[in-house]
Formats: sequence, structure tokens, C-alpha cells
Amino acid sequence: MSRSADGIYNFMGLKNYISDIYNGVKSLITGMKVTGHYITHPKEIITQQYPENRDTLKMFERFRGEVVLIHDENNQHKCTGCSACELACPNGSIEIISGKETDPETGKSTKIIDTFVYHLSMCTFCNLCILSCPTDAIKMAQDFEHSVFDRSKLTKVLNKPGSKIMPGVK
Amino acid sequence: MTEQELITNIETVPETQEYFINMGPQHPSTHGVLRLLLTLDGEIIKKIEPHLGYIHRSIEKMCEKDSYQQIVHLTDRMDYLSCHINNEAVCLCVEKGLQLEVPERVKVIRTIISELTRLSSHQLWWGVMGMDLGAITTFLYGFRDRELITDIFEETCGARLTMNYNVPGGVMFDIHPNFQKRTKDFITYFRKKLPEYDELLTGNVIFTERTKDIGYLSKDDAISFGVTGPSGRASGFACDVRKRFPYSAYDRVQFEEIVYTEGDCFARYKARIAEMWESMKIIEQLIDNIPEGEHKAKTKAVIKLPEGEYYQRVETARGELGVYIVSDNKKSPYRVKFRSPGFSNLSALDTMARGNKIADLVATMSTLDLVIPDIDR
Amino acid sequence: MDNENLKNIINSVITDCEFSGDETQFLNVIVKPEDFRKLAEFLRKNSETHMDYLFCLTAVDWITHLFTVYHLTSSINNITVVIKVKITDRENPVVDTVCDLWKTAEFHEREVYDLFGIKFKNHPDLRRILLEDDWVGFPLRKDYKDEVNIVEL
Amino acid sequence: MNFNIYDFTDFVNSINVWLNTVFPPAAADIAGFVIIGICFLTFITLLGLSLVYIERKVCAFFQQRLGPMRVGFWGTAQTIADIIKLIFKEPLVSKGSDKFLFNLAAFIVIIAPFMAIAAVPFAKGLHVLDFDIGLFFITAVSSIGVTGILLAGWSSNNKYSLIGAMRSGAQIVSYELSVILSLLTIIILTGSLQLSVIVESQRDGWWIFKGNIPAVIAFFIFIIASTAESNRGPFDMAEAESELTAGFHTEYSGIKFAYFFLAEYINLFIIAAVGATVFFGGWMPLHIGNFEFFNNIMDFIPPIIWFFGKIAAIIFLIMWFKWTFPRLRIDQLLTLEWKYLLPINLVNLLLMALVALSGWHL
Repeated sequence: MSRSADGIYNFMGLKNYISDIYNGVKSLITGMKVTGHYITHPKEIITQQYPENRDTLKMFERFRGEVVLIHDENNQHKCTGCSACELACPNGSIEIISGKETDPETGKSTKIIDTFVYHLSMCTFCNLCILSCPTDAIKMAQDFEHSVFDRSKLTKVLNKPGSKIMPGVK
Repeated sequence: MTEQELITNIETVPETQEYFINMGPQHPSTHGVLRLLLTLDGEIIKKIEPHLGYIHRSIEKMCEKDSYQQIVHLTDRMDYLSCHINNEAVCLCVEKGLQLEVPERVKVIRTIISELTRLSSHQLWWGVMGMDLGAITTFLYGFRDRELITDIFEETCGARLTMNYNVPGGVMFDIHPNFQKRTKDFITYFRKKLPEYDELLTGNVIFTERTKDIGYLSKDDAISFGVTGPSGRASGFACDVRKRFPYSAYDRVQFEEIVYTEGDCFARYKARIAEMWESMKIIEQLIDNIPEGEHKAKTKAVIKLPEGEYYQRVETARGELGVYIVSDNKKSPYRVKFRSPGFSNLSALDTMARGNKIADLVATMSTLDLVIPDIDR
Repeated sequence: MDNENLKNIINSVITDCEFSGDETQFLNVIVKPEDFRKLAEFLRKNSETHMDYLFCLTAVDWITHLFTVYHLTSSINNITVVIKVKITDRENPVVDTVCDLWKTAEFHEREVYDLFGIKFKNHPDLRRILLEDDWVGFPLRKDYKDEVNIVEL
Repeated sequence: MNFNIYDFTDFVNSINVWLNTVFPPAAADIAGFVIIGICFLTFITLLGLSLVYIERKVCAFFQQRLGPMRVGFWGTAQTIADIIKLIFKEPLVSKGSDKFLFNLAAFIVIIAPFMAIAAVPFAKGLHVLDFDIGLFFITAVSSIGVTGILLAGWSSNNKYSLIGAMRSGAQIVSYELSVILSLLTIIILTGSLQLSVIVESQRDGWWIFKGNIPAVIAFFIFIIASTAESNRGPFDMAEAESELTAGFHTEYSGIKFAYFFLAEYINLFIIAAVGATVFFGGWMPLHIGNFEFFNNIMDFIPPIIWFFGKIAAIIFLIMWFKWTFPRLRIDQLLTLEWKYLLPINLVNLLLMALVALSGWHL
């Protein structure tokens, strides 16, 4: 019931009042139907229980977790130490310390990597280093569990001890 | 007492005192580290003064040191909800400078992923909007559907949020073999779920009461403040860059520019919901017609833009993003400016929310869909 | 309206200006700080141009001089113009504000002031916006040095 | 045929008699108080813990989640772990706050529902207070809690808390009306405020079925108004975490926060208990008129199960509201009360009087 300006009660308002209530309640019930559907259908639950499902959890092959230097079974890698990845990295998370190695047969000295330092803490996983590598020596691995208690553990040396460059990679 | 006496009595009630309240930097509904200094009279907002810069990372300054390839991944971190679109903007701008024609395949892939990004952004916004208004369940439903899109991204682009899928000249990898199937599955799934969004919020009487005639922004103000995106279009400002200056593959798809004239929170809400339908339409038109070809045009390892100024505008989920590159023919740009949509949208907040209540400010802010890294850059 | 018409209109308002924009996408006009306000007001209020949408406001530091760059367009006609205000005084650069013409300029001018130190005359609330109030220097200027915070790679 | 095995009157009396034989009369009374106090403390703690767990699980299932799963089987020990955490947390008192009132508020908030629960009849003969104004007592005592909320908001020296407290005050003052009027609708039929009489009057059927349409309307108004009175969503204006961070208990931490948290759930229980008693016959099993065979089968189920089952149903309904709807704004909340619930309620009360006079009810 609304009162018009001249003080006469307007009973047409009552109709609106009741239809307001009706529509309001109807819309509320529509909403409750949706949530009601889900509570009665526990099969649609989407929760993944993460540490428990570790065995079955498989990341997509393109997922970027960390940079690794590919080593084959003979402990050989393809990195020539050209430091293209170091230049491509926007954050300076790759540092290549290169050394020289003299070929015993020809006597020519070639540039090889001494240590391939990778600061995981600075990496933004932009994939530019992988794209820039001319010999496809590095790739992105799918490991994502990087949390450690000591920050210094996030600075990694990617070339394994005693590893050598694959023969024939220039 | 006569009516006149009553009025004078009301007028002699002692004046209330205004007080200040700091909303943020840590506040559940500012969606990040935005600080609003509110001047309140009771619960009525008298003035809003935004204080920004809590996560200013000087991306523009960093760009002056980086190569063009490296700039792209920085833009992921601006508006992280439409990261692909930001990447695309930079790449398009660089390609414009290089006068490089990208393969047709790239254009279509970029458009599809842009629209998926927009969908995922709007899904998140819908969830958060509900949560801001107190319906926490919507938040989970929004994320449930968004998860499927992030899975598509993860499979094709390699990351879920900051994917850095674009490189100047094309995209980083070709699409994954599963991409088309997954996308189509998602569209069929989401076409069933989107009406649920309407049932839960759009029609709900509490929701409509909370949003109708709240946070009004007139068309003139929208243009003057540069409020773009769904927020601007809800005020009647036809500002869709995809229609006005088509880029990538938007010139070959049919879709409607959503324009409402009400300019209130509910119109902004409806505009975004309608935009989700349009996005799905765009994806459906393109997903089966991805042309064969290269996924990347040949570019030099070191990109040098010719001297000059380049401006590229794209439509992100929040509005118009402009990338302004000034080049002096070196390997890094001389000056980069990102005209971020959130920055301009935020400046209209004071006009929109003044005179409303605190609860309305929350509704207004969530319909503006602010992403704070986008504002602070 | 094409760029030629626009050029004529601008020329009718101010005479002392340079045009460029053959190779880039928009018509560029370089004006002096004194003339800028007049041109901006004209472009905003004239019914023929009706440039009501300022979609980008920024600045560029060219070491010898500073530019403030205004990207203007109209929501009715599809015309765009880029106004560059050339400021030669690096120590005390001043430009007239346009935040009464385009409200978005209020925030953008504060940003430019914050990062370039360009002062906007008659701006209602010219404070730093992104950086903290006691920051020293203007980071986006080319001569800005900060050994502590900027790590050169 | 009457099943008296579920009648607790004799049991309670025998304890009383035993106490009086062991102790002198005054000491027997005190011993009785202590026993009842310990019983209720245990009951309230268990109730709070289980309700928090239930709420978490229910909301999780509404949201397609699993909810707590880690601690214990299906996360059953989660709330216990939370309580242990809250006990060990530092009880911070912010600078500039009124320390006495700040600490007092938490206790007032927890005492109010504690008092109200005394009058709730759990089964035949199993209640502490059964006096002739039982219902009035519950409604009066449970609104003491708002004093605690107001004090908490005032003494915190935090503007968010103050706004929350003021909202809460306005809210409870208005919604108290609707709660009482909707209960009055049924009181017309029972003619008594004594809870045991109200329960007994439903021996041949619950009021929600017997009382015609006005009883159904009254029930829904009661549910809405009492949800609002207990500051639960969608009427949680006083907390409104997206507007006022946490409203009146923003500054509370540790065990004092746990009091607020616990009080909310006990209030929820009391609402459901009052609703169940007045509209659904309390512990009274489902009886249909003179249908003896059916009534006898129903009598086999113990009244405690009936009572808690009804409460669980009402609590589920309230949770369903909370996890579906957005929050109202404070002025809309008051509009809802004064423009919708109150007029409807008054008309409904008239209707009910008409029904009672004409004998249209069963």
C-alpha cells in the first residue's frame, strides 16, 4: 500500500507488493535448486586431494617446472657453453661459467661449460632460454615441488659432475 | 506537532561528524593491495581517495632495458587474468613496427586463446563478484569452470596463469593435438553451466537489489574517465576495440558488441555475462577452421624496431589496453607505455560510489573488475 | 574527416606547430606548452572534432627535451590525433592541465608527474601516485640513477 | 498405549532424590547445579565442535568440494585441532581499546546462549528449566548476546568493528519483533508459553500441519527472522567479511575469538531447537490424529532422535540459505523487516486468531 501525494491510499500498490514477494521468493528458490542439485550429487565433486594423488598426478608434457640440462646415459650433454640462454634470460637466472678444453689430438682448444648455474628463485618460467638454445641442450622439466627450507638450495648446478659434452655437438 | 515544526526539528538535529576509514591495503574486497581512503558519514561514502603503488614494479622502466622478446613475459604480470591478451598487444605492436605479416594460423590461434582468456577472466570475476556480495558458493563454481580453461592453457602453452605463449612473429609452440577437442568439450560443458550462473545470481532478488541503480556512471563520464571494457559499455560507451579496430582474426568472426545504457552495477554485470556468450560464439566459429601453416613467422634473433612510435590497442577482459612503443632503432625500446584499462577504470570509482553505502562500494568495485597489478604496473 | 582536414583545423587554431605522422599510424602534432591548452580546449569543445576520449597520456624523455604525449580520439567520428607538447626546460617543466576537459587526465597527469617530474599547472591534486611521497628523483627520466634499487644485468 | 521407556521424568527425579539423601538440602541444590553445569558445558562444547564440522562439510558439498579431509577420518578431528590451535594463540588486546569491556564482551556473547539452552526441552522430563514463561525466557535471554556484540565493537577501538556492532544493534532490535510475533502465532493455539505444554499440545500432530496456512507462513518468517537475529548469512551484516573485514570481532584472537565463533553455532542450535519445539513438536514423534498404529510405530523412535533430527533439518535449511544467497545491505535488511516481514506477520497473526476462533485448525 503506498500513499500518493494527495494522501489517498493506493490499493493498486498492494498488487505490486504481493507480486514482489512472489517473484522474490521464486528467484530465491531457483538459486537454492542449483546448490541443492550439487549437494545431492556428490559424484560431481571436483576436489583433487593433492599429496595423496601424487602417484597418479601427471603434469602435461609442456608444463614448465624447472630448467634441466639433458644428460644421456653416458653422462653427456649437448651444452656448448655459448651462453645464448644467459643472454635470453630476462631475470639473470642462468649463469654459465665456461672453461677451455684442449683437444689432445688436434691441439685446438674449445670452449666448454665449467658450471651451469641456475637460480630457480629468480626464474619466471618464460621459456625464452629453451627457445634460444641452438643445440637443444636444455629443456623444461615437469617437477613443480620446489619448496625448500634453505633458500640457497634453489641455486642449482645443472651439469652433473664429470659430465662431458656429447661428441659432434658444435 | 505540525508538519512545519517537524521539519524544523529535524533540521536542528546536531550535525554528524565525518570520519575516515582505510579500506586496504589488506582488505578482502580490494582484491589485492589497493588502499582506499574513505570519508564516511555513518555508512554513506562522502569521498574516495585511492592510494596506489603498493605493487608498482616499474615494468615500463624494466622494458627500457629488455629486448623485445623479454618484454612480452613482463606483461604477463600486469593484468594476470588476461595475460595472453597483454602478450598479444606487445607482439602486435612489435609486428606493426617490423611490418611483419604473421601467418593466418597464428592469428586464429591467438584469437581463440584470447577469447579463452577472456572467458576465464570473466569466470573468475563472476565468482569473486558473488563472494564480494556474500555468496561464497559462486566463487567455487567460477573457479570450477575456470579450471578447465587453465588445463587447456597448461597443455598448449605450458603454464596455467602466466603463460607467455606469444613471441613477436607468432606463438611459441604450435597448438597441442588435444587443443581443439578440449576446447570444444569445454564449450559444450560451459554452455550448460552458464545458465546456472544466471539462476544463482542474475535472477536472485537479493542480488538485483544490491546491484540495480548502484554505482551509476553516465555515458559522458565513462568517456571522459576513459572507462572501457564491459564497464564502459554498460554505460553506453561503444568502445570495443575488437569491433572498432579489429586485430588478429576478429575481422572474420561474427559477434555482437554488448552495449547497455543503464550504467549501473547490474548493467556491468549483465555486460560481462553476455560477453561470455559472445566469446563462446567466437571460439565456436574459429575452432574448426584453424588454417594450416607455420606457427611463427621468421624473425631475427635480435629484433630492432625502426625508429618511430607505435601504438597498438587491444581489448582485454577489463578494457582497452594500449601499448605505446617509442623506438630509437636499438635492441630495446626507448620508451614503453602501457595504457592499462584498470588505471582509468579506477579513477572513476569516486564518481561512481560517492553517496552510496560501504556495501555498495564493494559491489561497485567488483563490477569494475579491478586487477591491482594492472593498475600499478 | 581525414588527416588533411584535421591539419587545417589545427592550423586554424594555432599556427606554430609541427606535423608528422606520415610513417606512423596517427596524425602527430608537436606544440609548445603555451599553445597546448588552447588547442586541447578547441579539440574537445569544437563540435566538428569532438575529441572526448583521451585514451593515453604519457611522456617521453628525449634528454634534450621532454614530450608529454596525448592520444586523443572521438567517440563519434573515427579520428585520432596525437598531441605532443615539447618542453625544453628540464629543470622546471610545466604544462597546463587538461583534467577539467578529460577527467581521466587527473590520474594520468599524476602518474606523469610521479615518473617524469612534469608539473601540471592548475591540477587539483598533484601528488605522487605510484611511488611513495618521499621518493627522490623521477625514475623514468633517462638521467635517473639509482644504484641501490636498479640492478644492471 | 503409551511408551514410557523414553520418559526421563523418573530418571531426573531419582537423581534428585539420591542427591537429597546424600547431601543436606542446600548442598544438594548446589551439587545439582554443578552436575547440570558440567553436563551443559560438555554438551555445548561437543555441540559447537560438531556443528562447525557439519557446517564445513555441508558448505563443502554445496560447493562441490570435500571439505576437511586431513585430520582424522574424513577430517572429523579438524575442529578439535582448530580449538587446540585457538587455545594456544596469543590473546591480543589492541592498543587504545577498553580492556575490561573488550574481555567482558566475549563472555557476554557466550553466556547468553548458554542461559537460553537451559530452557530447551530435550525429551520428556529432560530439561532444566520448565517454567510457564519458557519461550519468553529463551527469546529474552538470547538477545542479551547483542550487548556483547555492541560492547565488542565499541571497545575494540576499530572503526570496522564499530560499524559492525551498530549494524548488529539495528538488526537485532528489528528482527526481535518478527521472531516474537511469529512465535505468538502459535502461542494463540497452544495458549501457553510453557515449552512442555507446547510440546504436549502437539501429541496429535505438529502445529505446522495442524495450524493451517498461517502456521507455515509463521514458520518461514521465524526462520528468516531468527537467522537474521543470530547474524548468520545472508544476514551477516555485522561481520560482512567483504565489507568490514570481520566486523565486530576483527580485533579478537585466540580463545576469545573462539567464544564468538562458538556462540554463533550455539545460537544456531537454539534457533533450531525453538523452531523445532514450537512448529515441529520438539521431541514429540510424528503423530497423525487418531491413527494409532502409525503413531505407535513412530513412538518406537526415541524422542532424542526426533528432537535432534528436527534440529538437524532446520539447521540444514539455514545453512542452505547461507551458502546460496548473497548478503543483503543494511538498509535492505531493515526494509525487509519493516516493510515485508512485520506487516505480513501482523496479518498472519490476525488470520491465526481467526483460525483459532473458528476452529479451522485440527
